[in-house]
Amino acid sequence: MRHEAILLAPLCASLLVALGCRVLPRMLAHGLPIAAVGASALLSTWALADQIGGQPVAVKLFDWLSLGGLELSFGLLIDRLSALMMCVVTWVSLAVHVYTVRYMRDDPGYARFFALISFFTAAMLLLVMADNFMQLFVGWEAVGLASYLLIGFWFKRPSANFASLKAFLVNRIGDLGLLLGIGLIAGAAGTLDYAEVFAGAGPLAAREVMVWPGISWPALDLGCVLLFVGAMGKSAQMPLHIWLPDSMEGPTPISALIHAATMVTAGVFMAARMSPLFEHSPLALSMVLAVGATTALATGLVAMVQQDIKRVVAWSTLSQLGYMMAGIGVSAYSVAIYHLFTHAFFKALLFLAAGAVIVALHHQQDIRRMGGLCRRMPITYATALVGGLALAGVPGTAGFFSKDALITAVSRADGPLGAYAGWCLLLGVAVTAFYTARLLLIVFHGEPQEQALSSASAGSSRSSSGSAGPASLEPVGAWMLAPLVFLAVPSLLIGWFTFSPVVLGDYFGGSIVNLPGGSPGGGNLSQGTLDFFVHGLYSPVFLLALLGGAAAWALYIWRPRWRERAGSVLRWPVRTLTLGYGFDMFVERAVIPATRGMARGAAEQADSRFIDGLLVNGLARAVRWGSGAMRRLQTGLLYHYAFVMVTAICLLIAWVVLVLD
Amino acid sequence: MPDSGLLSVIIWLPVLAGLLIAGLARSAAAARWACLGVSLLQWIPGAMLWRAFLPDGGYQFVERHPWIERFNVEYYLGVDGIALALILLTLLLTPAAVAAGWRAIDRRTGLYYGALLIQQGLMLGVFCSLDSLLFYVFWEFMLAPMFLIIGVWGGERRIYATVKFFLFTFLGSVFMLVALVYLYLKSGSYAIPDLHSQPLSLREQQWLFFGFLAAFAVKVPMWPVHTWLPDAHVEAPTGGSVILAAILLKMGGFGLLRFGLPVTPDAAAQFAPLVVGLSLVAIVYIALVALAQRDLKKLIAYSSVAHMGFVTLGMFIPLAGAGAGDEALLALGMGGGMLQMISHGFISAALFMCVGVLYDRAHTRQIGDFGGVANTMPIFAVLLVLFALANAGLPGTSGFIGEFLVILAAFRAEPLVALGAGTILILGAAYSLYMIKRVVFGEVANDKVAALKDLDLRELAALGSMALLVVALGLYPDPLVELMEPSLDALARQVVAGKAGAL
Amino acid sequence: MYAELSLAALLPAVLLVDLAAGGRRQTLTRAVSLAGLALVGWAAFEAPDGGMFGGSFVMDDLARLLKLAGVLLTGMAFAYTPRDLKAAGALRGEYYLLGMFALLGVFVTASAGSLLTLYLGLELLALALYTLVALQRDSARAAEAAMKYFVLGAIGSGAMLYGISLLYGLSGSLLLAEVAAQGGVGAGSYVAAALVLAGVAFKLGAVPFHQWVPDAYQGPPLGVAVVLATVPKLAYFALIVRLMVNGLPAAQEQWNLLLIVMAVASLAMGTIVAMSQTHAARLLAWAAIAHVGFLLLGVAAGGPGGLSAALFYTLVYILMAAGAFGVIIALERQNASLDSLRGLYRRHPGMALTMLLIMLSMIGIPPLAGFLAKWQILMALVEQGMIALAVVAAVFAVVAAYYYLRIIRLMFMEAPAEDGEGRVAPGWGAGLLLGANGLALLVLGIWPNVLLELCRAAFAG
Amino acid sequence: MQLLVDWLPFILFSGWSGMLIASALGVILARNPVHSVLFLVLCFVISAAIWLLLHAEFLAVALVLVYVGAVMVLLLFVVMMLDIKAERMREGLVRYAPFGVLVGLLLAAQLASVWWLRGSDMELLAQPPTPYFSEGNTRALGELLYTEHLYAFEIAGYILLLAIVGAITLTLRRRRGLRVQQVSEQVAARPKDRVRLVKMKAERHE
Amino acid sequence: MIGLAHLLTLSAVLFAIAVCGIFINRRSVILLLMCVELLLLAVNFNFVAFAWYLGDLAGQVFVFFILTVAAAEAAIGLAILVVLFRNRISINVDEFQLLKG
Repeated sequence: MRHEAILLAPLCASLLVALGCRVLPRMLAHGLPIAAVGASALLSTWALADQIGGQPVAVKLFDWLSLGGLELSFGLLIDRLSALMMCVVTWVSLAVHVYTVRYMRDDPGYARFFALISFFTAAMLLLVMADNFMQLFVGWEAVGLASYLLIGFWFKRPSANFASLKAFLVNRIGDLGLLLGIGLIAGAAGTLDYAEVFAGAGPLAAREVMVWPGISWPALDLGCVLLFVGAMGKSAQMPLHIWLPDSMEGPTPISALIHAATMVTAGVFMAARMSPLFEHSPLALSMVLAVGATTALATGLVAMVQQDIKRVVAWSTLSQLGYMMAGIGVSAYSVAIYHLFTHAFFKALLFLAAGAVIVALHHQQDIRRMGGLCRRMPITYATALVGGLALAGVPGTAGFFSKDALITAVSRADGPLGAYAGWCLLLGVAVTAFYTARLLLIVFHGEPQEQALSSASAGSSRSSSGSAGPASLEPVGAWMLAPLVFLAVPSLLIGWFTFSPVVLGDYFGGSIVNLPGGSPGGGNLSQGTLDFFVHGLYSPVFLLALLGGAAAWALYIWRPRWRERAGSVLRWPVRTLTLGYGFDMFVERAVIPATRGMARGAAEQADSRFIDGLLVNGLARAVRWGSGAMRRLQTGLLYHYAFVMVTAICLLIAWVVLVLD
Repeated sequence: MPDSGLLSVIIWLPVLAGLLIAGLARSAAAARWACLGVSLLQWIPGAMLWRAFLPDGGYQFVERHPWIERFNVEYYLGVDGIALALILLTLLLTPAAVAAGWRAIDRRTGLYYGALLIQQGLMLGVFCSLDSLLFYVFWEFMLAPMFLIIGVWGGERRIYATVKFFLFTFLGSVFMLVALVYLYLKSGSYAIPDLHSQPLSLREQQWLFFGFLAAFAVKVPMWPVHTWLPDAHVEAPTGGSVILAAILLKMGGFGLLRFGLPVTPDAAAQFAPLVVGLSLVAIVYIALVALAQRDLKKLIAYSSVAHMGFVTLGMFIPLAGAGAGDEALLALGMGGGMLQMISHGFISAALFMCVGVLYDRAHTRQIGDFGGVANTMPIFAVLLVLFALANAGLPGTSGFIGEFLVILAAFRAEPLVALGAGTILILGAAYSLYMIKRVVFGEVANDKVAALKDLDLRELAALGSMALLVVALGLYPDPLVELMEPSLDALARQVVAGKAGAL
Repeated sequence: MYAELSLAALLPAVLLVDLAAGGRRQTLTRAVSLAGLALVGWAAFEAPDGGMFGGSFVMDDLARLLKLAGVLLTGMAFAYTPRDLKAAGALRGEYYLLGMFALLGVFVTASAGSLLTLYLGLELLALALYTLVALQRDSARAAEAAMKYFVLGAIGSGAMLYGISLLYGLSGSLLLAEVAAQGGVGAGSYVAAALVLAGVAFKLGAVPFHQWVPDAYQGPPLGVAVVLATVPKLAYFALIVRLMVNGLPAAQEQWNLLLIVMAVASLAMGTIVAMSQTHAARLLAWAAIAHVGFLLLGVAAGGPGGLSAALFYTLVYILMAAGAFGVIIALERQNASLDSLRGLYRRHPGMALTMLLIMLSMIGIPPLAGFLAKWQILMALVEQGMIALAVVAAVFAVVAAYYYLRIIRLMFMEAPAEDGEGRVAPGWGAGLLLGANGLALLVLGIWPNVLLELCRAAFAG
Repeated sequence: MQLLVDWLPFILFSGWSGMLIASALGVILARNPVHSVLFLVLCFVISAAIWLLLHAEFLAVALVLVYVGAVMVLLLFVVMMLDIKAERMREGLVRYAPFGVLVGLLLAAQLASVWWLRGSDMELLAQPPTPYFSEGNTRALGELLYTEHLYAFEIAGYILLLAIVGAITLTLRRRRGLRVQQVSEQVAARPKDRVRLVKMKAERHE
Repeated sequence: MIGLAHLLTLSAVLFAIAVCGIFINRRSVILLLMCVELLLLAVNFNFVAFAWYLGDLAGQVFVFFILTVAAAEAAIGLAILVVLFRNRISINVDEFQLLKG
């Protein structure tokens, strides 16, 4: 029952708050979800504790349907992988819940927001705890729904509506892949239950699927590629990444929870979950590696030039997701999941800190109008610094352990693809350090942009104008700072406790499968945590990170003029990056108009004019015209009638005499 | 099973009540309440049917009396799981249709509500008939009340729309009549079970199949004989649209399961690629068409065509391609089609009711006339978003199940077809949510929207219960599937066995 | 013979009553006629089977059924018409008298056993009808219609008579049974068959001998048209059965082909031209041509099945036509344009619902009798392997629905015209009868067994 | 001589047939309708003569008496009463004549061909006529008429009755133009019905 | 000798002339009626000829009735013509065209 409670608590809280969003007092509107998620978090931790050294637990919920030999049901599978994910989800969610109390204080949709994030938590848990593909898909889509509704939370804003629609539709492209992958598995394996499918993975690998009369493909190659397409959508891998930066239109807690810590990592989780299948498909793994590595570097580069505080973090999220995927691509599932784990904390932390800054500056998001906040928001600064260090992978932080392990794992991959991926990730480190440092330096150091601040405050509710000064900073409050601190701790320290069992040890046990002879997992990366840390201090990775950070310091603090020069020299590259390689432009200028044109053509030309106008109504018109024409044969003149009659008689006689006889 | 007479009650009670209401109801309120009362009263025999039904794949509650003795036509009723599911759908949705016209129908209310009830009785008759001529009787007579409902209480171009509707469907069904006559002369009986067991050569089956297809394709409607549907929907009053979309369209799919597949299984298998192709066109092309619509009702109507494409796809894809001959796959596909039909019944009914709600208030259905409805009608907005998402096939709503199963079946039979069908995932979401974006979200667009009032209790009850049904079915379809499964399995066995070999 | 005798006795009686009543009180004439008709109906029902006058008079199930229907339809027509004729200034006792002359013609034809009696019956019927059409003496339209009908009718019966003379010559007897036994194959027989067929087609109004039909329906007052549209069809059905089917079995293959061509042409032309009509009677006339096409297909299919289907079709059709004319008569418009049906539901719901039933039956919507009629024809065709013909017939039935729907549409979906002629009061008698007429279509559709058996029995022997 | 006696009927027949055809053509081609009627009368008379050759004496007499004596006279009467303009009647004759003649010729040829070329299956054509009565034609006919064909005879009676009723119904009428004194109306007349005083505005003369 | 074929041919010629007359006489109803009379004459010829060759008086009986009916028909026809004339003051066929279409 306690396993079901993990899922049901946030779900019920969400329903209650949703139904009572008009009448519930504020206390209950946030109290219920926080309590529920808190309970869920504690229970998850309990489940995790059980799992360490325990056996996976399977809980059957109810039969969904059974038809045509296919039996589908809802059930929970709690093993080490899902327990870890559950903890990540619930704890980050809890932090975000608490944070939201302050962040959304003045919003009219306060209760609605809580209902939605609780719903999201439940949906995410459903996804994570699924014991079959169908339920995975249900959760998959449910988190997509939550994401859609939350990105478009401020439904009055056209940009938010656009972003939510975009997010949903791009995700759906991935979902199509996932659904087809599930279809393939259902067809090939005859079941959608994880345990049965994974148990039959070996025979499955030998099967082929006919995609076109005469053309067959290995079932698992196709299946895993399709599943990965699904992961690409949800985890925003290139080229399906375009929705994630725009999703920043949603409130910041959402960006932290959904678009950084949990939902976007569902693809990585799913790939890890499917490790028994992916292991049989080198083709799919290669694809994962290529896409992941490319995404890691390319999106990181874009983050370097972003001016919106949330977008910087968003692009960085994309980059980190690319890292994780690359890890999957070399079969280092445990490392990828470990990066997911640490990333959840420090990226959520960064987002929440960014949110605090945004609130403090009266919803100003442009970093060019920020600066010198380190003294005025010390706690925020400190926690953001922790997050930044972890993101940059400074040895000792949680991010260091996971990222370094990942890079090491990938660098061991062989072949040209492996080399390419290794270089991408390595360069990515410098890039990461650069944009992280840039962000922190601009926002917290640098020159305070008083003018911007005052103009922002003039627009806000306060009436004081002119020299607003330091006093005009919106107080942030303990509700927001507490989660920051709460997340900063694991961001800084958790690597020390978990690295050894999760990456070096065999924490995941049977929940992740590595075929012998395949690419290496995490097992032989290092002797121990401390050893890894020390090793990290001397590795080129750290050096590159330092280089990146130094470059940012040089360009933004030490010699700002170099920046202008660099900007003019590198105008085109910068412009390309600013545009995000033009993916959005392509969609807006080509895909959408083309679809519209096709739709309009289909609706107005093909359907209305051709089928309905020409065929259907045309036939009717023809008959009516014929009616008029034949009607005129009836002239009303007797001799015409007689003429017709007599002619007909003659014809009849002629017919019988000449033809019949 | 003894002759319980329950099916007769369920068919004739609304017909008689409808006649009485049309003839006697003096005031609008009396007509409304009487109609609602009868449609709710119908739930009692409906519930009895449901409770007493044993899912064993056979026909139950059989009533069999001679009717036209000369031609061996019988008054022969009975239901299997497939029919019962659709009967329950009809019973559930009729009160919603009644509620939908509660205030909008202000002229000749007696006739309207009478026609509505008669319509219900006739539709139930179609589902209950086990004699093909009796089936045809109900099938055709159904046109008359609908013709009046659209034509008398419809919009601007109601007459064009209703005549088109009538002629289109009538044209299709006369071919079925000829096919039935042929079968009668061949087998000496109009009883559907006899037709099922009548051996036929492949050549005969081909012709007969096209006879049936002509009737059912129009009703489904399949591309390219779908153009009556948008017109009929746009012009029909809300209650008419609800009936039309939610139940009337299901007749086509039901007919294919009753006649097209089991009577002419070999021809069905042979022409399955054709039907699959048409279904794919319906799904992809019509979804695109829906994307370009500016009228809410038209959009939903086109989306109906696209979704019904899934029904035909589910029924025929298992017969085509690699999966041909697999009974389980066929049961899966047909089950997917059935679930899609039932779910589409709820969703399209709810969407049309939503449009009705807007139309009652603003007297326009143009998407461009709305915007920011969520500001003034928050509850309505929530429900509309829910239904739109269900229409887009979101898991957890009923819209998902059918599409999911059909895509599973399609992938097993022909992966590329599944890919084509799967585009509905994207396009369906595109047109549903694009509509939502333009209607529900954003700032209040104009004074009209500013003046909108949120749902009243009646509308909330109707839409809310639909929402509950949509979600309940989506989360827990098992009871419904269990109801149908034995019948689907039996049907699948029969179809796969074929009958040309028997000659 | 009972029926003929009683009707023959009734005729002079009515004539005398009408004379005695001074031509003013037609109600008396009408009452006597209706009472007399009841007796005639009873007599027709009671008449025993058998032949008389050396076989030139036969009484069988077919004749009995047709006579009963004839009495019933004549009575209905009499009940529907007076207001209309009165308005047209043509209500005189002769109307009833001529109607009953026509009925006598139907009787004679229905019971005809020889070429001679057949011819005489037809002529009796035709002359009565010519006169009826011209009855409204001060109407140019009526006179024109009568003239056209008369001249064309004379040509038609001349042609048929020429064929009959050849039949006589080839078989050496006037008795139909002998004709059938002796009549052989060969050019002479075929020519005879073709000419006879031309005459039959003219009577029924099949294309290309249809052109008199719309004019003759539209010209006279509706009260005349209703007689024209209903009662004679019974005689013509007897004609085609007795003369063509029973009389020329040897050449059936040949004339059947011609019959099919004419049937399809009628179906097509009647249906299509009816679409663009604006006058109610004229529309019904073109529709009648289409119905005749359907009916002839049943005859062409042949056999007991086809013929009984055709008979059923005939009976149901005249019932529908009588009802449709009855409703239009009840509207009391001088110019029975379709617009006079506008908004009928609001003016008189009962009348509109009756018309609705009739129109649905004409379309062939089950379970109305019109459907059963069409369905049987289709069955007969398919049974003979003429599936393509069945499909063609069915498709034209759909096209035909268009103009029947237009009538329904006018009644239910349009507002009444604003000329203040809103009131419709058919009178309680005619109103009830009309309602019964409409309901009869439904009842016949739901409980068709008796009529089906009667129709089948007529061709059982 | 015997030859002449044998061939006399045929010679007569041939001659009369020619005249018959000629006068039939006259009927349809004559410019004046009165002439047409007269040609028709001639047709009937010649036909009666031919019928005599065929031993149909009663019918020949009846044709002349009934047809020529009654029907044709009626026709003539109507033609003259209706006063038809001869010139107008012939309009279009020339235009349609070729087609009409063509159709007529074809029709005649077809029918004749049946008897001459395709009549092999009709033994009747080859047989000599059968003498069918011993006593008078009229008597035989009468016996037949009042026994076997009594029914038909009665019907014919009703047809004639119908013709009487019909003709009277259609043509009998009270003449509308007739001026009859209506005393009651005269008595009931009131001044204000007869005289109306109208006040008119004086018109300005331009 | 007079063969049956001769007689039938004569009747056929009369029939053809009547038809031809119907074709070419487009103006006058009276002429149409006269053509019909010719038609009936052709029919009568057939009957008389057949009766003679069959040795069966029934043909002559038929002719008797045809004559009777034709008389009745003429009466009615002429009555209609008179009615028409009263209404239209013309019997020119192309002048009555009230009913058409």
